[in-house]
Amino acid sequence: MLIVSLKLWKKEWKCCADTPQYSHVLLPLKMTINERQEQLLKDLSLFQDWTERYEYVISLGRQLNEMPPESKTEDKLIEGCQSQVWLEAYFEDGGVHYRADSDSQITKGMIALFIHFLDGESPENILTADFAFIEKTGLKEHLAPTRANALNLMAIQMKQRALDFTGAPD
Amino acid sequence: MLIVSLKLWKKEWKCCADTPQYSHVLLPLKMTINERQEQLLKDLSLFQDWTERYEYVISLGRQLNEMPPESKTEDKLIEGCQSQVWLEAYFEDGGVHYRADSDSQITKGMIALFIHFLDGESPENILTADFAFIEKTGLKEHLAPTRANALNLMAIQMKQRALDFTGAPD
Amino acid sequence: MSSYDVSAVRSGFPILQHEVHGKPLVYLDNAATSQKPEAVLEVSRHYYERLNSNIHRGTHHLAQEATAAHENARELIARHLNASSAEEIIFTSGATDGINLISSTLGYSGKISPGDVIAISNLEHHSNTVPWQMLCDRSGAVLEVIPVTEEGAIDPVDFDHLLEKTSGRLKVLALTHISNAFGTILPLAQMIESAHRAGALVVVDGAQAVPHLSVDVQKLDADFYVFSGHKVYAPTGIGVLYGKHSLLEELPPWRGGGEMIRKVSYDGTTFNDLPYKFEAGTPNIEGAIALAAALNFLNELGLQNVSNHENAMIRRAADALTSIRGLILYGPSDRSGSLSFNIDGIHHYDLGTLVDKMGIAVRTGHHCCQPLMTRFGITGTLRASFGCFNNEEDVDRLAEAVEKGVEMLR
Amino acid sequence: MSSYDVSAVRSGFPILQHEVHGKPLVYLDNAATSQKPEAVLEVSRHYYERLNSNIHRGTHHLAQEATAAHENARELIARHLNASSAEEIIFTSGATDGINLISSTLGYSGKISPGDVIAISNLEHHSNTVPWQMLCDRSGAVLEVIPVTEEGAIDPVDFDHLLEKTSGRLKVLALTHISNAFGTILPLAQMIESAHRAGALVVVDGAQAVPHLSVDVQKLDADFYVFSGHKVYAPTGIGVLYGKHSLLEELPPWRGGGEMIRKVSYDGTTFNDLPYKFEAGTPNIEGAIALAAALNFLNELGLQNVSNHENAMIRRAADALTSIRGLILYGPSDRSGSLSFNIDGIHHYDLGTLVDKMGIAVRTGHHCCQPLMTRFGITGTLRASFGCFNNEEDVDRLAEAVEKGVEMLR
Ligand SMILES: Cc1ncc(COP(=O)(O)O)c(C=O)c1O
Ligand SMILES: Cc1ncc(COP(=O)(O)O)c(C=O)c1O
Repeated sequence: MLIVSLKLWKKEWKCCADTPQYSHVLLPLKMTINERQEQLLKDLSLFQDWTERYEYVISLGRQLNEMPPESKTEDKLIEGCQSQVWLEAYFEDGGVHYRADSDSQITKGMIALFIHFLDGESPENILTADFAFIEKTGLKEHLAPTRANALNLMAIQMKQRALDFTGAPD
Repeated sequence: MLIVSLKLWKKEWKCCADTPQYSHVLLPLKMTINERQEQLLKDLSLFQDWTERYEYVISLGRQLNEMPPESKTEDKLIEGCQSQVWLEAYFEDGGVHYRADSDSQITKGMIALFIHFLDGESPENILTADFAFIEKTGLKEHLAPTRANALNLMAIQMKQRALDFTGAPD
Repeated sequence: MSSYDVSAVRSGFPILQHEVHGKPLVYLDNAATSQKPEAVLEVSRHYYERLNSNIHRGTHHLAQEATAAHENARELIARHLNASSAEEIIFTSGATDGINLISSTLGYSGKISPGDVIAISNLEHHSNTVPWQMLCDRSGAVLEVIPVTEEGAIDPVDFDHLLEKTSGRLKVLALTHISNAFGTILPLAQMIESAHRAGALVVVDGAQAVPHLSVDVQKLDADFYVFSGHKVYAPTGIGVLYGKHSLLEELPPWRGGGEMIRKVSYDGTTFNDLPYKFEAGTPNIEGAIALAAALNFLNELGLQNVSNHENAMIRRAADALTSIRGLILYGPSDRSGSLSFNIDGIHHYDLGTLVDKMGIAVRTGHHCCQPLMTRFGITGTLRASFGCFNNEEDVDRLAEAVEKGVEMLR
Repeated sequence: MSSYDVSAVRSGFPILQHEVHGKPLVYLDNAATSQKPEAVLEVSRHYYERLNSNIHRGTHHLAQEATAAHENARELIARHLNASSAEEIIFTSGATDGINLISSTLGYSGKISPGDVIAISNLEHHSNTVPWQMLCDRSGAVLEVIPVTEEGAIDPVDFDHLLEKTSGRLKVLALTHISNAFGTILPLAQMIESAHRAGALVVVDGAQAVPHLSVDVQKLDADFYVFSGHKVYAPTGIGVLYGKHSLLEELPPWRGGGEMIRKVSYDGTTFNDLPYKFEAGTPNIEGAIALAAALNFLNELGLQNVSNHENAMIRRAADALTSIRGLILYGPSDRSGSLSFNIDGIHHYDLGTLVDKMGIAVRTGHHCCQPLMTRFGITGTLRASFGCFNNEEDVDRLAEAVEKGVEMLR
């Protein structure tokens, strides 16, 4: 029947992004966004259970630098989250870079995923990036649905920020 | 469980009395109120089905005189009924007499029952009359519950009117 | 009609499998409230057995599932009414609650001033009358009433006359889509267009329309549209208010509490976005989900099939009753949902009582339309009102019972 | 406790027979909404299968049966709260709706003037905060807040101070009976007495009390008392407002529509008596009947037995958690219903997410008490809240899950 679907209502869930320094520590920069997504899918499939998946996500968050308190200003705060998220983007060396932070470790880990996909890419690449992988990772099943939806919204927020730099010289 | 009971809420049902001239046509006056009630119980037990019971009640109503239109004034109207009911009482020959009318034939028949019990009795007798018979007649089952409850309320209204004449000389 | 298998439909309604007064129930009181199909009862039960949890803001699994189900229900309802987005669908406790939400927030908004006009029709249910009287009382606005013709319909000339008379002052027009007392379908599209030209907002009371018609709020161009779940095969205690996004945005919130806020502090509280701004407190979660299931149920039958079938039953009933001496039928001949009548010289309450004793549930009285009854100089009518499960036998038993009742009373 | 057979109680809850994330559900979110026992689900279903009909004013058999069931429910609820009559019991759609009914009609009544004071406590749920803020906005009254101590309780000295400060101006005191965030039980009887001496009306938010305490509105001398059905084992979409008869009489109606009127005419409409004056439109008939069934269910278990059992579970949980480094417990030690906590350095949302993955439903966040969170300098807590069916295994699995979650996050 109509009952069980993960499609969540949009407005309630304008949730939960956070970003660190750009950190191509984990995935080589030269890969395309798509290739990096494929890589993640492979990585995730290696995990036995949800505990490992969460620990992976938390560890990603740990590897990211904290945002200095003075950067955590109101204008960077994304409202409506269970956790607080600060997100900012800047343009450098022909690519968009993100900085973000969160008081939640899991949220922080999740935004780290996105950073790995997007950091340093051109605004155009970011804006056209296909996030269908979110559906494919199985992360949605293994994250709480609010979190899963937060992934979508984080993606939207990051594209939003990239919009400011379209047409910038690379 | 708690569901099926005929006990109805009081306020909604302040219903449905009507009275004609006093008409001891049907039951001899010398019987006490209780005896007349017993008689009714016997009469009702003779009927085969609800149709006959209803026809009996309707026929009682038919035998009562109509109230003249000019007597049907606002102050005699009992509010809150599906049917309109006018009720008045007067004191004569040492007893309380009722006049009533209704635009509903069934209501009219029901009030005719009460008239037969009460008409001509002293205020004291009326006020102390035991209407437990209402429960016993089976009329409640064979009348719609609103009607059944209306019986209670009619009784109350008639006692109410009799109150005015307590202490009157007989 | 050939494609409509009414006996299959009947078998989906548990209550029809039981007897009343020792006879199979003939339920012809659908305009008061509809019976519930197994398909809906099952969804309610499934909700409580598998999903029940308070929605929004919950991290845990059940809370997420329940939230998803609730918001899916909202989307389904939005699609059913062709709203432009699910944010335009506000859950209420019923049609009455929805109308009061609009009348009260219009009152608080300061948009209604002394001398302004609020217009309704003489066909309106008390629920689409009293809230406007109360708003007039509070704001100093004036209530104007579009008269009904002898046939129980609205004459466009009368409406034009009202528009002229109230020119520049008409702020709100509140109209029923279908009259619950007489089954009259109002020519809403034209009336709404004229009202908009006159600068008025239009509130439509769709309580009797949603069970019988496919409603397209955008095509109608209604500003607000309300209905009740319990009249459309869903449980009691749930209803819907549709409102145009921009208009809902302009109105202040009504009830305050959880859910409808963004941030509460003693220095100042900010309110949530639509639709939550108007949904304070824990909603009727199960009701919303079951309402969506009920609309699904109707859509699976096909609303057009259902209304074709119902209309055939209503015509059959009207035909069968005309043989009774003294029959007075109310409303136009293309009535929908309800058939209202009286028998000359017989009180509707008496006849209704006897008809009920024969196992036929019809409604007697003023149908919460006292001003309409007053207009016709009556205190009430008998009303048989139809649903997707009524069949020819129901109609025939109704006609038979009415005849027999009339006999007893004559 | 020996007499309380929790495993028998559990077997009456269908949802507990199912798994979440492949594990038996540990449901510790009862303060958000309770699960429903078969005894209640069965009554709802029975209503729709045997009785369903619109109530009041119907002549026919089903209408009468449904009316009787609905009004019996009202009487049972009146007895449960020890109201002096069933006319003091108004059905609402929930606690939030009930508080708004009072705050809105007080607003319309003209009893609240600029400069008057409305007082709440710092423990209040948004639903007992925002309606009063809105009333202040509309009336020019001033909102005053009774502070809470570090322990999450109210110091009588603070309350006395507030009474002094607002002397002669205090019109309304709105207090929760039990804090949903911290489980604090308020010393209502004394506070109500003082407030009455100061000339104020007292509105009690009993949403968290009715599931756990035997409430006697006359003994408390509360002027108004509200609660929600869905938190006390009944369906969503139903609630109760108790009000003293004379006070309810004085207030104007709120929603207009069917049921709440005596007579509607365009010349003037008169309103119905209590309780109907405040019940416009078709009520949540099934909800009311199921709510009475839920209170029956609780009474059969014995409210005192239930709360003894729950309190033992809460103490067990508090004890089990204290072994975790950095545990911060909120609220006094004699808390009722809810146990709220944080772990130093760990975000409640993170911990809640992990705990949920282990099949434990607890709530994280501000629990609709942002001002209270602000007072404690936090954005939220984890809250485990208990019902009649929670057992020692639930508590042990909670403690285990929290420990494991903390490990993962450290
Ligand atoms: C103390 C308290 N008051 C009021 C409410 C609001 O109840 P509802 O959302 O059922 O209207 C709640 C429930 O969240 C509560 O815990
Ligand atoms: C036309 C119309 N409007 C409004 C209502 C009120 O609906 P509810 O009582 O469900 O709020 C009804 C139902 O009685 C109705 O028929």
